[in-house]
Amino acid sequence: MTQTDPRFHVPAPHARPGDTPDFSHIEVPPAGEAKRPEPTVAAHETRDLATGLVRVLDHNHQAVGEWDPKLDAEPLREGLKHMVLTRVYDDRMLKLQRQGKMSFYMKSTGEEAVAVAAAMALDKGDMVFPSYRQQGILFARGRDIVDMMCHCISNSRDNLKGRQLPVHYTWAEGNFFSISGNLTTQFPQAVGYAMACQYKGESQIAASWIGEGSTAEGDFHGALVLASTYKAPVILNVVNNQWAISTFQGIAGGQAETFALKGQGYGLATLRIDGNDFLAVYAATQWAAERARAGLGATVIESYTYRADAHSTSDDPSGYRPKGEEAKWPLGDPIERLKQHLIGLGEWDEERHAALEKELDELVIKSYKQAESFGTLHDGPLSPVESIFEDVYAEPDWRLRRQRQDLGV
Amino acid sequence: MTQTDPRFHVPAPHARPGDTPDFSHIEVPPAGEAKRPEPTVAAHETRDLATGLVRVLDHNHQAVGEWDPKLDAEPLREGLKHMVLTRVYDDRMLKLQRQGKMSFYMKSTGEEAVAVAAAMALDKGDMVFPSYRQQGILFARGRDIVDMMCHCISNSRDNLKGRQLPVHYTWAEGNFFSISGNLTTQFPQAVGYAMACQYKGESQIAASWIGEGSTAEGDFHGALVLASTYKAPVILNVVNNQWAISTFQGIAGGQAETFALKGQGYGLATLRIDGNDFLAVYAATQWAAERARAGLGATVIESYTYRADAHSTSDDPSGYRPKGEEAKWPLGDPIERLKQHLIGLGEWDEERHAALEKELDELVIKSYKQAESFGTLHDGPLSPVESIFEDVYAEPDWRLRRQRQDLGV
Amino acid sequence: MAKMNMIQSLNSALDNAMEKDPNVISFGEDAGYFGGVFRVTAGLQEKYGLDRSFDAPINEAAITAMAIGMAAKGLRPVAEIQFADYIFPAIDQIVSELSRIRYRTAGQFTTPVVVRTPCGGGIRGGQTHSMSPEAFFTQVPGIQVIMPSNPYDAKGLLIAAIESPDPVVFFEPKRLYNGPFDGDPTKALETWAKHEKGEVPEGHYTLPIGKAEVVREGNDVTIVAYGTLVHVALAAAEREGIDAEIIDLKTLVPYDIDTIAASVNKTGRCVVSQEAPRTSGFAAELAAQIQEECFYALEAPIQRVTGWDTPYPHAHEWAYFPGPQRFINAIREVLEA
Amino acid sequence: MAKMNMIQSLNSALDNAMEKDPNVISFGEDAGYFGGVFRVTAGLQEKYGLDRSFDAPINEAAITAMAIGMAAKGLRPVAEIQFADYIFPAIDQIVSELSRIRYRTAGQFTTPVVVRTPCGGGIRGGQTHSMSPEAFFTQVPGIQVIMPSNPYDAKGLLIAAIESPDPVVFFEPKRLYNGPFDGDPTKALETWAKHEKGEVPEGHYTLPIGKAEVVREGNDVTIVAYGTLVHVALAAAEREGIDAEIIDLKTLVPYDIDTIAASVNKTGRCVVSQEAPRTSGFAAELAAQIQEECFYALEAPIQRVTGWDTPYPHAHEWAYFPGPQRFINAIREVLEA
Ligand SMILES: Cc1ncc(C[n+]2csc(CCOP(=O)(O)OP(=O)(O)O)c2C)c(N)n1
Ligand SMILES: Cc1ncc(C[n+]2csc(CCOP(=O)(O)OP(=O)(O)O)c2C)c(N)n1
Ligand SMILES: [Mg+2]
Ligand SMILES: [Mg+2]
Repeated sequence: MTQTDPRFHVPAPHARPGDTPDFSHIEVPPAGEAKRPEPTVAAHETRDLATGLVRVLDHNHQAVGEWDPKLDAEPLREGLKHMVLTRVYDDRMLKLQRQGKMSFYMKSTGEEAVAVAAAMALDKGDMVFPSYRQQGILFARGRDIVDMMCHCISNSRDNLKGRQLPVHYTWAEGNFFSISGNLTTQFPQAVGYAMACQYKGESQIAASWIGEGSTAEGDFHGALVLASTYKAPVILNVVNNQWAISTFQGIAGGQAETFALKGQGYGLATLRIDGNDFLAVYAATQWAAERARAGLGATVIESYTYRADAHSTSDDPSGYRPKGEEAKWPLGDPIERLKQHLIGLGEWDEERHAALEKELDELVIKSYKQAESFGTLHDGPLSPVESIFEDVYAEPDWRLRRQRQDLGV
Repeated sequence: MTQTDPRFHVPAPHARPGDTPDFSHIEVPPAGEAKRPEPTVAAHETRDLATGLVRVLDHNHQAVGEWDPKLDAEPLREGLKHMVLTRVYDDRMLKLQRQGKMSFYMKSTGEEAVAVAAAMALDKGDMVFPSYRQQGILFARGRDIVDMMCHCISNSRDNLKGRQLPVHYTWAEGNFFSISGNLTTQFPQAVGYAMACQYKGESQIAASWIGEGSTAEGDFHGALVLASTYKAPVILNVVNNQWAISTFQGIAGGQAETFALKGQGYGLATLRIDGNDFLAVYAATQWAAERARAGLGATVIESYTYRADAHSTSDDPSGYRPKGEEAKWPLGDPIERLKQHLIGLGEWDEERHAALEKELDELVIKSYKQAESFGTLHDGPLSPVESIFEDVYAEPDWRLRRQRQDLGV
Repeated sequence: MAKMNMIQSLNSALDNAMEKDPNVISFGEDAGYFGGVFRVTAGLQEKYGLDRSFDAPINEAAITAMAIGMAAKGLRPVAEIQFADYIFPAIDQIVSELSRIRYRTAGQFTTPVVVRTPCGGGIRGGQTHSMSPEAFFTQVPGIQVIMPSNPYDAKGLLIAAIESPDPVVFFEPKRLYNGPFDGDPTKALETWAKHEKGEVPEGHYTLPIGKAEVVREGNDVTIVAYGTLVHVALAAAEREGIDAEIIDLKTLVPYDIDTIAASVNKTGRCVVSQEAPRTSGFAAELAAQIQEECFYALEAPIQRVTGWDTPYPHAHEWAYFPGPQRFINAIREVLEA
Repeated sequence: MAKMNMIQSLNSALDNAMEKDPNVISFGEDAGYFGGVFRVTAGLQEKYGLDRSFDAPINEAAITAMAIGMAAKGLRPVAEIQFADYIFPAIDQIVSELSRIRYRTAGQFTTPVVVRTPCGGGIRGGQTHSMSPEAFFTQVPGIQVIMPSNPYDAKGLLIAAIESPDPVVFFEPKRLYNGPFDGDPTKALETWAKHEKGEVPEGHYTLPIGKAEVVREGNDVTIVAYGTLVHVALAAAEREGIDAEIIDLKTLVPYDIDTIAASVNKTGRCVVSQEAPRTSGFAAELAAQIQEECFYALEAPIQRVTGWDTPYPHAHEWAYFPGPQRFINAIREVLEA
C-alpha cells in the first residue's frame, strides 16, 4: 500500500529528523513593543496581548519597554542563580539517573525562567500547582536540595515515602502542591484553592502550570470555566515548549493562533510572553498576581519557550525532531540572556558566572553525597515497607491491617 | 446565621421569581447589520460575528441585509409548517404526559427555528448529533409522527424497544444519531463522524447541538480541539436558550462575552445568531455547511434564543425565574416572526395559519390515536420483555443467556 | 425528633454541618438557588449565603476538582453530582486525585471532600438516570463509600461523612427519597411518616462509618443488602415467612465484615445483593470475601441477587430491577441447596 | 512463523488488520509519527499514511469520542490510551456511550471500537503508570474486555478485537511487552525469543474472544490468572512443585466459565488472582461465580491473590506486586485447608 494524501487534515511540524531545523515561521516581535495596560484593565482589552509576545530583553540584552519590571540587580542575580542551579541540578540528576540511581527523571532545560521568575514574582505564601517541569519554583522558594534529592532517589528521607515517581515533588511548607502524574488535573484544583483563599478572607492566590499539550484535556476547559464563573484569584500558566513528548504543539493547538487566546473566550485576561525572557515572565506574573489580588480574576499566561532536552529519561527526541533544534530556537536561552543582561548592566561578569556554576555544581554534588547517605532506591534504605499501608486513609481499616499482616511487615 | 456578601463571585441572573422580567441588559443589534463574509474567509475574520448577532428579520418582519438567504415562499411555508408542527406536537405530548401516557417529556417551545431551519439548510444526508431539544429536525426531515410517538410512549412499535427515555430519539434512516441523556458527549463524536466522512471521500458533513449550559463540560472543549486539529467538516451549534434547568447562562458563561467567542480560541469560524429568526438560522447553517464542505473546517454557531417553557416535565421554572419572562424575550417568537414575514410577502395569511394549526393539531391527535393502537407505556403492549437482553452485544454471551433464563422469559 | 423523609434528613444534615462548621460548603448543578433537582440543598443558600451554597457549571470533573482544591485549603466541600450516572466525567478527579492526595503527599495535604449523588432506579429514569455505580468506587483505595437506606441513617452518615478526614462518595438511593420501597411498583407510594427510621433528630448526630446493622434477625439465611434493596429484601422475607437475617450494610468501604461473618456463621447460608449489573458488582466482592471467611459454615453457595448485565431499560424497568421475587428465588435456592 | 515480542506482535496485528480492511485506523497520543511511547504503532503511519495512523491531542475522552463517531460511520478505529492510568478521563465516553450505542439505538448504530492500553506494574512507573483498571470495564454491559499474556495471544486477540462487532477494551500488560516475567525482579530480563508463545505467524489469524486456555495441567488446585500474573502463577507452581492447573483467562468479559468450572470441579481448590487492588477487583467476580458454580466440589475457600488496597507505590513496587510468594502462600492455604 502506498501513501496517499491524507483524507483529512493532520497537522505536522516544520521539521522532522533529517530536516534542517526551521523556525522561520515563528514571528518574534521586537522587545519592548507590547503595551502594558494597568492590571485593572478589562479582560477583553488584553486580547492583543494574547496574540503578541511580551518581551523585555532585546537582542542586545537590554530591558526595554513598558513591561520592564525594573528590578534591582540583587533580585536579578538571585534569579540567575536559581536558574543556574536548576540547570546544574537537572544535569546532575540526569547523569545519576543514567547511573541507575533513580528510576526516572525529567529536566526543565531551556524553561528555567518560566518557573523561577514566576516564583519570584509571586508571594511565598501563594500556593503553586505545578506540572512536573517547574522544579525551578522549588529553588526560588529555597527548598533544601538534599530533601529534593532524597525524594528523587526515594530513600528513607523521601518526604513522600517513596510513593511518587521522582520529580513529582510535594512541599506543603513551601506552599507547593502535590505534582500529579495525570496531566492537567491540577489546573481546576488550583481554581478551587484560589476560591477558598477568598472564602477565608486571605490575600493568598494560587497559580498553576501545564504544558501546551495538556491544554487539550477537558480539565483545562474546566479550570477556565470555573475561573471565569467565580472570578477566582488564580494564574493559569500554559508553558508552550513546542513539544508534548513526540507531538508538536500543533496537535493540541490545531488552527488556533495562540494558546493564550483561548482565555479570551472565557472573558479572562490573557498574556503571551517570551518564556525565555526572565524579565517578561517576572513582569507578567506580577501583573497577573496584582490583578488577582485586586479581585479581578484570573489571567491565562502562555509562556512561549522550547523544551531544549528530552521529554524525560524515557524519551529520545531524535526520533521525532531534528537534532540540534534547540540551538536554533529564536528566543535563545533564558540563562544566557539574563546573564548577558546583568553583564550589560555591569552587575555581573563571566568570571563570577563561571564561579557560580562551579559553586552550584559543587553544592549539588555535595548535596547528592549527603542525600545518598540516607539511601538510594537501588540499595536502600527506603521508607519502611509497612509505610505502603499508611496514609491511604487517616486510619487503616481492617482490610489494610490484614493486608499488612499478609505481607508480614 | 445571617447572609453576608459572598466572599467570592457567584453570578446571578437579572431577575428571580417575584421580580419583574428584565432583559434590558440584552443588546439587540438591528437586523441586516452584520456583514456576511464569504464562507471561505479566515476563521479569525469571523471574530466580530462571534460577538454580534446575525439577524435577518427586522422589526417589521422584513428580510434585510447580506445574510438574507433569499428563499422562495415555498420553503418558507414549509419551514413554518415544520415549526408549527413541532409546537403543536410538543403541546400535545405535554398534555399526554400529564395524563400519564408517558414517563417524561421535553418541549422545545420558543426554539423551533434553531432545529427546523438548520435541518432545512443541511442536506438530508448530513448526519445530525442533536441534544434532546431539536425534535424540529425530525419534522423537517419528514420522520413519521406515529413512529415518534411510539417511541415516546415506549410501545410495541418503539424503534428503540422501550430502552430510552421519551424524546431520546434515534433514526438512522434519517441520519439522526442517537440522543444521549449525558450532556455534550455527542459533540466530539460528531467531529469523529465528520472526519470519517472525509476519510470515505464523501461530501456528507456532521452537525451537532448542545445547550449553553452544556458548553461547560469537558467534551465541549474536546470537540473544539478535535475540530481545530483535524479541520473536520462539522457544525458545532450552541443553543443559548438562557437556562440550564434552574441555572441561568451566566453559570456556564461566567465573564465570557458570548459562547460563540470560545470558538475563536480554537481558530474556528464563529457566528452568533438570532435563534428566533428562521432566516438567520437558515443562512448561518448554509454558510457553515458550505465552509465545511469546502474543506475549511468547523463553525461554532451560537443560537441566541429563550427556553420559553419548563426544562422538562420534571421541572417547574416558577421556582427560579419570573413568571411570564418568556413573553418579554426581546427576540420574539420564531413562529410568529416567520408567519408575519410570509404575510408581509403576501404569501400567507391568518386564515391559512389558523387552518394549518388546526390541520396539524388534528394530524397529531390522529397520529396519537394510531400510535396508541400499538400500546402505551402504562398499559402495554411493550417490546417483548426478553428484548432487554438483546443488543447489549451483537450476540448475547452466556451471562445474558442465563440471566434471561433466570427472569423466565 | 421529627418526621423526615430522606430529602429532609439529608437537608437537615447539611444544615447542621454548615451551622457547626463555617468551612462546610455545598455546591453542584442546580444545587444553589434552586436547592437541587431533588431539593436536598433547598434553603441553604438563603440561610448561609451565596458562597456557602451555590450553583456550579455543568462539568462534574471541574466540580470535583474545585472541591479538591478547596479541601486542600481547609474547607469541607460537599459536592453534589446531579445523578450518579453523571459521575463518570468526574471519575478521573476521584480516582487519580481525590483518593490519593493524602497518600501521594504522605499526609502533607488532605482533601476531605464529600461527593453526594442520587443513584438507583425505580423512577423510570431510563439508562441515564438509574445507575448504581457504587462498585466502581469501592475499587478505589483512599475513598470511603456509603449508601444509606433510610432518613435516620442518611442524616447520621452524611454528617459523619462530612466530618470524616477521608474523602467519601455518598450514594443516595433516589427511589427512597420520599418513602421506603419494597419493590412492588404497583402498590400505592408509601411515605417515611409511618416508618421508624423516618423519626430523625433535628440536631447534630453521627453514625459510625463502617458499621452495618442487622435490621432483621433470623436463623436460616443471611441477606446482605444496602440502599433500596434493604427494603426489598425485608419484603421478600416477610412475604415468604422466611427466618432471614437481613443486614443493612450502609458503608461499602470499609464494609463491616465482622457483622456479616457473624451472621453467616450463624445461618450457614447467604444471599448478597446489588441493584447494579451483576458482573463485577459489589455483591461479587461480598461473596468472594464471605466464602473465604465463612467457608466451613456455608451449607450452600452464596447467591447473588443483582440487576442484569444490560443497561437499565426504561420501559421494562421492573424486569430489570431486582425485586422481591428475585430475592425469593435466591433464598429458595440457598435454602433448598 | 517469526520470533516476536509482544510489541512486535501487536504491531503485526495492526499491520495485518489495516492491510486487510481500509476502514481500520489507529490513533492516540504519540501513536502516529513516533509510533507510540511503547512503539506498538511504529511504522504504520509510514506504511498507511497520515490519516490511518495519526497523533491525537492529549484528551482521552475526545480520542474515544472521535473513535465512536468514526465507528458510527463504518470505520474500525483502534484508539490507544497511552497508559491505562489515563483511561479515566475517557471512562464516561466508554461507560455512557461506547458501551450502549447498539443497545440504545436498538442496533441502528454500532460502534465497534477497540481501545488499546498498556496496563500493570513492574516497570517502576509509580502510581500513575502502573494501574490495572480492568475490573472497572468488566462492570460495563456492552464492552468486551481482553488481556493477553503473550505475543501469540496478543496478536490473535487484537485482530479478533478489531474484527469484533462489539467494542473492546484491550489491556496490554506492559511488563510483558519485552519478555515474560515470573515475578522476580532480581533476575536478568528474559525475552520472548525462547518462549513458545514468542513464535508468531506473520499473517492474519484470530483467537476466539471468550476462550480461556489451560496453560498448565494439574490436579491439586486451579489457579486462574490473566496478563502478567499467568507467568507468576506458573513460576510459583514450578518453584513449589505443586500439581496446579493454571488457566490463562485472556478474555475477562465474557469470561470462560466453562473452562474454569471444569478445572475447579476437578481440583476442588482454587486461587484467583489480579494485580489490581483487592477490593472489588475482577478476582472477586471470579470467586463469586466459581463458588456458586462449583460449591460442592470446593474443598477449601477460594483464595484471592491481589495487589493491596493502596495506590501502586513507586519505591516499594515489589512489596505491592503479587509475586510468586503470594501465590505460594495462597496455594498452601487452599491445599492445607
Ligand atoms: C491524563 C494523561 N494523559 C497522558 C499522559 C502521558 N504524558 C505524560 S507527559 C505528556 C506530554 C505532555 O506535554 P505538555 O503538556 O506539552 O508538557 P511538557 O512535557 O511539554 O512540559 C503525556 C502525553 C499523562 N501523564 N496524563
Ligand atoms: C453529564 C450530565 N450532567 C448533568 C445532567 C443533568 N442535566 C440534564 S439537562 C441539564 C441542563 C442542560 O442545560 P443546557 O445545556 O443549557 O440545555 P437546555 O436544556 O437548555 O436545552 C442538566 C444539568 C446530564 N444530563 N448530563
Ligand atoms: Mg509541551
Ligand atoms: Mg440552555
